[in-house]
Order: sequence, then structure tokens, then C-alpha cells
Amino acid sequence: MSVNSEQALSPPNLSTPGERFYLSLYRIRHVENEIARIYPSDKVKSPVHLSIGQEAVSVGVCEALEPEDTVFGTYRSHALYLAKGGDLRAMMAELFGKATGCAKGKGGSMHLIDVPRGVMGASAVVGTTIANAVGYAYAARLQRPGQVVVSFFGDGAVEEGVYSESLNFAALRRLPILFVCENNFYSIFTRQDRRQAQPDICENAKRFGIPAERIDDGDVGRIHDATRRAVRSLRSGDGGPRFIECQIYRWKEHVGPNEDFDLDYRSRSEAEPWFDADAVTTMAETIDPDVRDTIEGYVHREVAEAIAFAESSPLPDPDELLKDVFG
Amino acid sequence: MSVNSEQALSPPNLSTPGERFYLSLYRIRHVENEIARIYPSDKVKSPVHLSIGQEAVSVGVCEALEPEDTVFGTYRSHALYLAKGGDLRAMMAELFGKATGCAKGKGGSMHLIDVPRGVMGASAVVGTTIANAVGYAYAARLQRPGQVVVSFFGDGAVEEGVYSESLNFAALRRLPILFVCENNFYSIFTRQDRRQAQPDICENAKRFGIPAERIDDGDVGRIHDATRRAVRSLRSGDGGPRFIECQIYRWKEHVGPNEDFDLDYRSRSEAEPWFDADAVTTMAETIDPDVRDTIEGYVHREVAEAIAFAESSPLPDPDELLKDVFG
Amino acid sequence: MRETRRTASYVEAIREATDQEMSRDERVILFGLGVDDPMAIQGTTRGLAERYGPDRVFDTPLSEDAMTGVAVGASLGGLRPIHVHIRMDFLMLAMNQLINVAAKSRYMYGGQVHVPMVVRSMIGKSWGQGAQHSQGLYSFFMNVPGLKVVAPTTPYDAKGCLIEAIRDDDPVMYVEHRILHAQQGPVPESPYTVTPGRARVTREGADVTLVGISFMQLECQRAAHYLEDKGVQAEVIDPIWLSPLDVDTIIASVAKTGRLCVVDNGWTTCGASAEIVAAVSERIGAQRPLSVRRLGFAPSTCPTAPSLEASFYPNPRTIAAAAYDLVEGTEVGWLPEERAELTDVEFKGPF
Amino acid sequence: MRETRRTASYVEAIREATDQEMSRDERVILFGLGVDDPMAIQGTTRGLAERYGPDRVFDTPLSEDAMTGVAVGASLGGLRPIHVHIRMDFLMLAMNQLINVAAKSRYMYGGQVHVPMVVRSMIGKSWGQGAQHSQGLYSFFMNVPGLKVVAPTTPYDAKGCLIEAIRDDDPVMYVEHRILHAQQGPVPESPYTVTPGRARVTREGADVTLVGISFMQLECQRAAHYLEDKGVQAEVIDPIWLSPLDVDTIIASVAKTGRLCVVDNGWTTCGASAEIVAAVSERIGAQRPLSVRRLGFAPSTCPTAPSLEASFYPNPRTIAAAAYDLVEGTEVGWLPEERAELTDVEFKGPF
Ligand SMILES: Cc1ncc(C[n+]2csc(CCOP(=O)(O)OP(=O)(O)O)c2C)c(N)n1
Ligand SMILES: Cc1ncc(C[n+]2csc(CCOP(=O)(O)OP(=O)(O)O)c2C)c(N)n1
Ligand SMILES: [Mg+2]
Ligand SMILES: [Mg+2]
Repeated sequence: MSVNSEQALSPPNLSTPGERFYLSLYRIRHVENEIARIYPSDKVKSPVHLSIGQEAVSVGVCEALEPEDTVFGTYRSHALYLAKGGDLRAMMAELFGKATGCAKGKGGSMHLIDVPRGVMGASAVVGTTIANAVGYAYAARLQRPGQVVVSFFGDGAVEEGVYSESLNFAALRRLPILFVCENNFYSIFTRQDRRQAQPDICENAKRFGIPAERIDDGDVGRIHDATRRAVRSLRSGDGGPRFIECQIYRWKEHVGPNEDFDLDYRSRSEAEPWFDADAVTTMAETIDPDVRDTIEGYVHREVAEAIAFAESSPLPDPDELLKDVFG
Repeated sequence: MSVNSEQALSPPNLSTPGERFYLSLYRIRHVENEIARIYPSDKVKSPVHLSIGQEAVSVGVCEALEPEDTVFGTYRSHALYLAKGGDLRAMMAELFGKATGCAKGKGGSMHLIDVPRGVMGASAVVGTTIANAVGYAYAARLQRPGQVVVSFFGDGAVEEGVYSESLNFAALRRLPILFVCENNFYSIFTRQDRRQAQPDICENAKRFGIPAERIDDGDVGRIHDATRRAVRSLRSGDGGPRFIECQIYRWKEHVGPNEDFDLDYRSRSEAEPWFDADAVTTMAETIDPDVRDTIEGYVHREVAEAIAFAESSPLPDPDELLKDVFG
Repeated sequence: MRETRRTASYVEAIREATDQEMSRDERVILFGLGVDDPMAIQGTTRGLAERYGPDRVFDTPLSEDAMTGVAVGASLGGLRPIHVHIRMDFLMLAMNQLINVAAKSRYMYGGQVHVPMVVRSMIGKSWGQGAQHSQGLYSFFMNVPGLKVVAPTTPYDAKGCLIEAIRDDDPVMYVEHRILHAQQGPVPESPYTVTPGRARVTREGADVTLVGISFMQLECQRAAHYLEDKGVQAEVIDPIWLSPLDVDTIIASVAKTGRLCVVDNGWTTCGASAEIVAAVSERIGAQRPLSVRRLGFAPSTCPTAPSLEASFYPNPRTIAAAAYDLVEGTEVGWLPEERAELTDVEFKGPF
Repeated sequence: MRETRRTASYVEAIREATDQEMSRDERVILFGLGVDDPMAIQGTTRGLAERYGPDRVFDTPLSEDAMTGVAVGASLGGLRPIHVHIRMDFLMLAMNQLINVAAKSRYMYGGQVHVPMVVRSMIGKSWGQGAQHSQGLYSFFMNVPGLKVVAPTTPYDAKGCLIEAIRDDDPVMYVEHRILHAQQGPVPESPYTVTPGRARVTREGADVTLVGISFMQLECQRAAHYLEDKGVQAEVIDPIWLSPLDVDTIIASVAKTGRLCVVDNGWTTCGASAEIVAAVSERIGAQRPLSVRRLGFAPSTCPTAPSLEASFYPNPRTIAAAAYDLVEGTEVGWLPEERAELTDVEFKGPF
């Protein structure tokens, strides 16, 4: 297959939803694999919390959203940012600390943002964006009826007070927000049942009167379907928030590019079923091989180009240090 | 009935639990009525959050506790302090800002404490003592097995993040703590259903796997029975926390000595059933009239004496200002 | 300062500013515990719920942390929230959203977003407010880049600074003192703004510079009267905005008087008074000896007993005494007799 | 300072202090996110869970607010908790319990209770820590009476201050800097304490006084070397304890040098550097002109790009330059050439 560089940078025409899913899944996986590969070179001077293994959540949810819908994430948001359409080059440049980064090199991997694509930021302090997403949903309901907001957070965030406070307010005011708990069973090294007296996260959400659904197998189609149902209800008006718990598994260490099964806080055998159910591989099997080549080839070129862009981009101007503190 | 002043200050011998309950109920009511009476004179230079109408909760619970059990309260803790055996004279002196006060005149009505009687303080910031009580229970379990801790709080505190965080930790570590939510349906002027998406407080507690029970009529006997059951389980070891929601009604304004039905945020007719079910009156009817006279006479003298004590007590020494900041 | 013949209270000034901005800009919303209740935040929000409806003016659950996050998120979503707290002490529950999110969003997102929210909070005093209802903690907000801080003293500034804060595209911490609420003063009816980063010389004098923050501005004015008895002419300055802080105006005064006494509504250690003294010393301390002094809360928790509470705070007489010592260059031990007309109006409930 | 031949790291000093105190006093407990995990808080809690069991050493839910309240309550109940946070920034979630409860309990309960808890927290730097993982916010704790604050620089002080903090009957905020963790130095094996409120003169000199807090103490030491090239003898002081703060030792030095540069790990506005400059000016500024200067974080949020981050922090060369300007009494514009042996060890993950 040979394409000229012009073509290489416009995404392939895809005819089925499965192909679209695969493009998004594969692209995220490849971006993060590339980050992990580059990492030892120390070009990425930033902590990276990889989503490898968890891509199905971001993709399944975001494929059910409109461009004008808005998402809020966590420090582990590469996948979310890309799935929602965030600019890849700006993201890579941000990780490299360059002026062309999505936050001009001031935010790093943990604070990705792409306002036009509806990625409204991410926080390094667990739980904080949940309340921000709720506030955004309040504004949306007042100013842009029909717009949907999605708040992504981990299983650890559920323990923070702000989570309960936010769910209560969202439910009380029946805001158009979907809460998506990406439950990978761990907060860093600590299993959920060592932190939560009652680890049934859907039950917890229901106590606020919020309908909640669990997808326990990381199936991107099921996640997508659940999201579509939720979004339909949210868009139509006053139904109040929805909640989806997606059980999923983090393949790499909490932060950084490596595996960590040698640390003994979890076993490789616990991970095996998740490796087997990998959304990227599973989805790949459903795609026509030619289309698959086109998709993967496109992604490889796009990512290579983005990395080259990041590398060749200028450092921020020194006087940027004191800009953007106030308007 | 005539007694000499010696006798007046030792509590009457009471033969039945009902009499004991009545002494405690009547005493609290009378103390607070006296505070309300004195208030316009401006001798009490402190905000007062009266418990008038809510006495049954403190009395029902505390009568089921041992002296070495420990309670934590809120700014509305006159009743709790007295029901748990807190020193009346020290409380009155505290309200008068005197050196003999239970906090040497430094804490005021909102920070009552009596360490030997197991009243471990109260906070003016809603929700804060819930976590403190949980921490105390942690210490109790380690150092004084069998000791029970009770955390009192209002329906408003349930909305604070610290409430959810505290219940989760207490349940996770199966601590010997009883949570008592004094649900008077209002936070200042705001009804519960305008603040809570799902106002069933017991359901909310069950979110953490904590057994919860509601007493919806302010019946002191029922509150007492529920507490006894809970305390039995707590004392015996590892059963984990218990929760009781006591629905009850505040007769006076949120803070201050007056009624406030004229403000129209609630109606007198809403209050009527609670006036009718008043624990003090109801209990009075079950007591032998002579014993009742003895009890009331004793209380009147004790309270008069405590007020006299407070009035005649010295002001704090000026150099107290800078004492007790550090040890 | 604009001319006006109309007199209004500080409460009315806040109410009017809010009302005018809400009617001018429908993105302005107002929320916080009690904004629509019968007390209406000492009257400062009276009538606004009726006028603008429950979507734009609303009471909230007791959830300071999340509701501050909601204010940030609503700002990102295009609204301009005013979030009200009846006690500054309660902001300690909201610090994560204020310090880690509101202050930083514009910067850490490379200028792509901004957070045009206003946080109103009140400092309590007297009548047994005690440990947790009395703190002036704005130095925390001054410390962190990305937040503006304003503490108006007069009804005039109360209105102009609030309008400015609402129109400002960055988060503004708007600090009120409960005792100021009753103040009366000239307040123009039509909307106007009071520019950030400009202090006001409220009284001229050549002998000593008194900088009084928020309520302590009034106390400094009174102290200046006491000082007249000793022939001392105090220059009094109201910084109004604490961030950005107008150090130049203070320095111009101290360059003249050589003496500076900063009187604050908070503790002095790392407080606003430390900042002002340090900034002045840094700028002109090498040129000449400077007599500087900070007054603020006693280094203790606020006690409730009135007899103790009285000495917890600076007052006109202790301020005058400290300033006189600066002028004399030694501890003179003078404390003026109390003059009734210079006594502070006691704050009394409703709580 | 005790004599010793044993060398240990800052990490090991903390670990040993904790271990010794836990074995001495069974009321001491240790908790916080990750204290028993494979990273063991950079190794500072390694082995303690195994040794003292899960009742005394435990991981917690992600609930900083409540867990701080638990620490207060456990203290009231007779324990002596050490609560650990891997980032000082996360303390913003715990401010209510720290400021409104821990700091105030002894006082507002008339001295009937005390709160012997220790809060360990770490300041991050470099390697893209960014906006929310880099703050040094201890000035907030210095501001409020009832809290002690310590920020040891050396392994020796790390151990002695932690033991002192654990034995102290009041709440102590124990501040660590992540880059200091790797420091090696003499650490006596047996337990000892470093007394609150005593600064240490770490280098003598007659020309200018450098006060360096926490990691900036190292940077000041390096700056002193650069200054030697210009024939300037810097006196360097490590305050160690920020509350209580030993102003006397600093004043004795400034009385000699007439020049003071305070270098902090935080913002300068209302920061620890403001306090030190203000306290010195207040005490001796009337006697003679003083050249004072504060250095700290740039007045911006911490950026992640290394090129920007580098100028966010003071460094040995910029400190030397500022001090030299003080000595010369004018902006000289000298910036020393970088010397490899005076370059800071770069901090790199694990994060
Ligand atoms: C408030 C707060 N506490 C602690 C941390 C440290 N921390 C960083 S990531 C993390 C794990 C959070 O787990 P979870 O929410 O399940 O997300 P995951 O990392 O599994 O995606 C923790 C505890 C933090 N960043 N913020
Ligand atoms: C954190 C906090 N937010 C707000 C307040 C103001 N406030 C004082 S009492 C109160 C009502 C709390 O209601 P509830 O918990 O039901 O107790 P009640 O007064 O009904 O006994 C409020 C909101 C406060 N003291 N603390
Ligand atoms: Mg997780
Ligand atoms: Mg209530």
C-alpha cells in the first residue's frame, strides 16, 4: 500500500461503526505504545498514566457522543482525549513540553485539554473534575439544552467526599450528565475492597436516585450501547443524571511505561482474562484485513508525524512563564 | 415541699427508668427555657442553638450509654452535653463567658466539652465531628475494647463529603461507633428535599453496608431501645458501625431563643403533631406526681444555682488570651 | 470616585451591584447556602431569587467542596457564578477547588479557558463567634497566583468592587466583614467599577502611615482621631484590593512618613500585613531606616468570652498607641482614654 | 548537634525515626495512602507495616478530609497518629480539619484536650510535576496559631525533627521536599530530637545573610560558593522550624551583615519569606537601613515544560546574583557561569 503524505494525514473513509471503533481503539493503543517506547529516552519529561487495556471505555462512550458534547477526565486521559477527537499533535507536543502543546507546554500529560473538541480538562487531584463536570452540566442545561456532559473518573474517586457531594447535586437538579466510573479495581497498588466498605459502585450511585448500569467485561459494544441509551435520556430533557460503571483492567504500572506484575500486589493470572478480552484485538478480528491495513497504516503515519511534530516544535518562549496567570 | 440547700444539689433518688428519663428530659428543657428567658438580657454573649423539642434524641441515646462511652456533637449540643452527664454549672458559666466555664470561657455554646463525662466536643462547622468521632472510635478499638463512641449530627451534615468519607472508613474498619442523625428536616431554613436528591437517610447509610434504623416519631423509649440494641452489638466486638436516624422537630428558630413560624419557611401546622408528641410532656404524664414534684423542684434549684454560679463566676484572667494555644 | 448624593448601606450596595449585573448579563448566577432564604445573607441577596428565578439564584446542599467545583465548572461552561459563604471559615472546605483548580485552570490549560467566578465570604466578629466563625484567611488566597482578592470597606467600594469582580474574567475572592454590613455611605445608583490594584489614601498626614484592611480601615480612621490629641498626623490608606496589591501608593506614603503600621483582620504571621511590610521594606528599606509594625489578631485562637475577645483584636486605642510608639521611636506606654464617639458599633445577633 | 560516624539518607532518617518512635510508644500509629504499598512512600515507611501490623500501619481510602478528621479524633482518643500525604497539594482537601479543628481544639476546649498528630507531606519538583504536584503551601499553616511547622533539610534534622514532632503534644506539619529524599548525611543511630524554634547557622559570613528554607537551603549553600568568586562571604541560615520561628538567630546575623535574602520553596506573597523579612524589619529596621530581598516561586502556576520550569524556581546562580545585588546596593546584572559541581541533582521518576 502506498499513499502520498497528503492522503496519509486525512483519515481513511470508513463504512461501518466497527471500523470507526477500531480506528479509535487502535490509534489510542498505538499512541500509548509509542509513548512507552519513547519514554526511556527521557524526551517525555512528564509522568504518564497510560490507559493501555482500558481503551474500550473511552471509545465506547465517546463514539456515542456528538462533537459538541463535553467530557472531563483525570490524569489518566490520553485515551479519553483522543477518543473525543482531541488533537493528537497538540497532545504529543504537550507531553514533550513544547509551545505547540494543547496547553502550550504548561500542563503536561495530566492536564490535557481541547476546548473545540469538548475535552474540558483533567486534574491531577483525584475527584476534582467530577464537580467541575457537574457545574458545566448546569451551564449546559441553562444555555445549551441538549448538550450532554460526561464525567470520567476512577474507582478511587468514589471515596472522595466531592464524589458524593457532586452526585447529590447533579441528581437534585436533574442535570444532563453521565457519570462514567472506570473501575480498574485498583488505586495505585490498593485493591478496591481494601478501600471501600461496600464495593458495589452501582449500588452506591443508586442511593442518590441515579440509574446505574455495570458493564463488567470491557466490551466496547456494550459500553457503547449503554452510553447511547443514557445519552438519549439525557438529551431529551429532565430525566436527571445517568451512571455507568465500566469494569476494566490496567495493563501497565499506575504511572510509567512498564508492567508491574513483579511487585506482587496483583498477579498476572488476574490479568490474563483481561488480556484475552482485549478490545483492540477482539475488534481487529471483525475488520476486513484490507481495511485494517489501511487503518493501521494511517495510524502509524499519523502518530509518527505527530511525534515528529512534537520533536521539532519550539520550546515555549521564556516570557510564557508569566503569561496566562490572569486574563 | 421544702428541702435544704444541701439536699437540693444532690439529685433525687429515682426508682424507675422512666423517672430517670424524665429527670434528664425535664432538666434539659428547663435549662434551655431558662437560657431563652435570660437571653434578651444579653448576659449570654454567644449564639445559642437550642434543642427544645429535640431532647428525646440525646436522652434516649445517652441513657443507653455507660459513663466511659464517648459522644461527639454539633453546635446544637446543650441537650447532648447534659444528657451525657456534662457539668451543668460549667456549661452555664461557659455560655456566660466565665473562667469557670467548661472551656474556660474560650469556646462558648458551640464548643461544649466535658472530658471526664465522655463529651468530647462539638464543632461550629457542620460535619467535622463525624470524622473525629470515627478517629476516636479507632483509638477506642485499639486501646479500650468495649468502649462505644456515638457521633451526633443533623440532616444537613449528610450532604457534606466528610460524612460519606467517614462512614466508609468506619464501615471498612468495622469500628465501634453509632451514628445518630438528628433529622429535624431543616438546615436553617432549607427543607431536606430541597438539598437531598434522595432524602431517605437510612438508605444512604446502607450505601456503606451499615445497618440503619429510623425512629420517626421522636419517642424516647423507641430511641432508647434502638440504641440499646445497637450498643450491644457495638460492645461485643467486630460487628461494625450502626446507624440510627431520629426524626424530630426543632421548635425554636435555628439560632436564638424565639419561635420563627412567622418567617413562613415552615408552618405551625407542620409543627403541631410534634408539639403534641412532646417527649417531656408525654413522659411527665407517666410519672407519679410526687416524684415529678421532687424532680422538677430539684431541677429548678439546680438550674437556678448554676445560673447564679455562672453570674458570680469571675471573668477569665486577661493572660488567658494567649494560653492553651500550645501545650 | 464618582460623586453621588445617594446614601446606602454596605448590604444594599452589594445587593444592588448583584442585581444590576444580573440584569445586565444573564450569564451571572448566584448561589450558596441561604441566598434565597428569609435572612437573604444579611439582606445582600434580598429579592433576587424572586426576580431572576430558581435557575439563576439558588440555595445549595451543604457541600462547599463540590459547590465550589460546580462554580468552576459552570464558569468553564460559560456562566459567571457568584458563590456566597456566610463564613470565611467554611472556605477551608473548598480549598482544593479554589487553590488547585480555580486559581490554576487558565494557566495549566495554556490560556484556553478562564474561570470568571466570584466567591463572597464573610468574616465574623464579636458576640461569641469564637474559634470557627471569626477568621480572616485571605492571605491564603493572596499567596497563590491566579486568584484576585478584594476586601472593600465602604459601601461605595462594596458596590464598585463587586461589579468589577463579576466582570473580571478571573476568579475573585470578595471578602466582607460582618460589622461593615451596617455601614452607610454614598453609593451612586448607576453601575460603576473600582479598579483592581489601586489603593486609596483615605486621610492625609505626614507622621505615620496606617494601612487598615477591611474593617480595620475603620479602626484606623478612629485611631487617627486619637493620634490628633498627641499632635500626630496619621496618613491612612485603604488597599481595597489585596491582590493585585497597590504597593506603590503605600510606598509613596511611607517614603514621606518613614513609619508604617499595617492593621489587619487576620493573624500577622504570613498574613496580609507581613506582605505589605515585606514589600515596603524590600523596595525602600535600603534607602533609610524604617519603623514598621504589624497589628492583627492576637497569636491565639479567637476566644468567645467578651473580656478575652476584646484583646484578641486591635482597636482604635491600641492602634493609636502602637502608631505613637513608632513616632516616638520607643515604647511610650500611652493608651488614649476611650472616647464614646470613636467606639465601634457592637455587632449583635441575629447570628 | 550530636556526633556520629553513620551516614544515612533522608529517607532512611525518616524511616528510622518512625520505627524507633513506634517501638518506643505503642500509641504511635502511621497511616496514609500508600504507607504499606511497594513504594512505601519513597521508602520512608518500608517494613513498618510488617513490623507493627495493620492496626498501627495502614493504607486508607482516598478521603483526605475524613482521614485528617480521623487523625484528630484518634489523637483525642489517646493515639499519636502520623498521617502521610505524598503531595502537599492534597492537603487542600484537609484544610477544614487542619485549620478549623486540629489547630484550635486545645484552645477552644480550654486546654482540656490536645491533638498530638503529625502530618507529613511532600513538595514535588521537576520532571513535569506541574500545577498540582509542586506547591509549598506551608505559609498557610504558619499563619494559624495552634499548628507547628517544620521543614528539615538534612537527614540529621529529618530524623531529629520527626522524633520531636511525634513526641510533641500539638499538631505538627512536617514538610518534606522530594529532592531532599536522596540526600545523604550523618545520622546518629539512637533517637534524638531537634528542638523547635531554633535555627541553625550553616555557614558563617559577614556580607549578606541567606535564609534558605527546606530544599532552598541547599541552593543557598551552592549560591554561597558562587558568591565566593566575587569575594562575598554569605552567612547561611536554615530556620528548620517555621513555626515556632527563630527570628533571633536571623536578626543576629542581619544585624551584622545589614543584608537579608530569604529564599523559599513557595510563592513570596504572604509566604514564609514575607514573614521573615517582615519580622526582621519590624525588629531592627528602625535602627539602620536594611537591604532585604525575597526569592521564591515565580508569580505563576508551576509549568511542566522544563524550559519554563527552570525559571519558575530560584537556583544557586539566581540566588547568588540577587545576593550580590544586595551587597552592591544596585542591580549589577552579574550571573555566575554554571559550575557542574554546584548543579542540582535532577529528580526523575518513579513519579
Ligand atoms: C486527592 C488525591 N489523593 C491522592 C492522590 C494520589 N493518587 C494519584 S492517582 C491515585 C489513584 C486513583 O485511583 P483511581 O481513581 O482508581 O484511578 P486509576 O489511577 O486507577 O485510573 C492516587 C491515590 C491524588 N492524585 N489525589
Ligand atoms: C460547613 C458548614 N457550612 C455551613 C454552615 C452554616 N450552618 C450552620 S448550622 C447549619 C444547618 C445545619 O443543619 P443540620 O445539620 O440539619 O443541623 P440542625 O441545625 O438542623 O441541627 C448551617 C448550614 C456551617 N456551620 N458549616
Ligand atoms: Mg482505579
Ligand atoms: Mg437539621
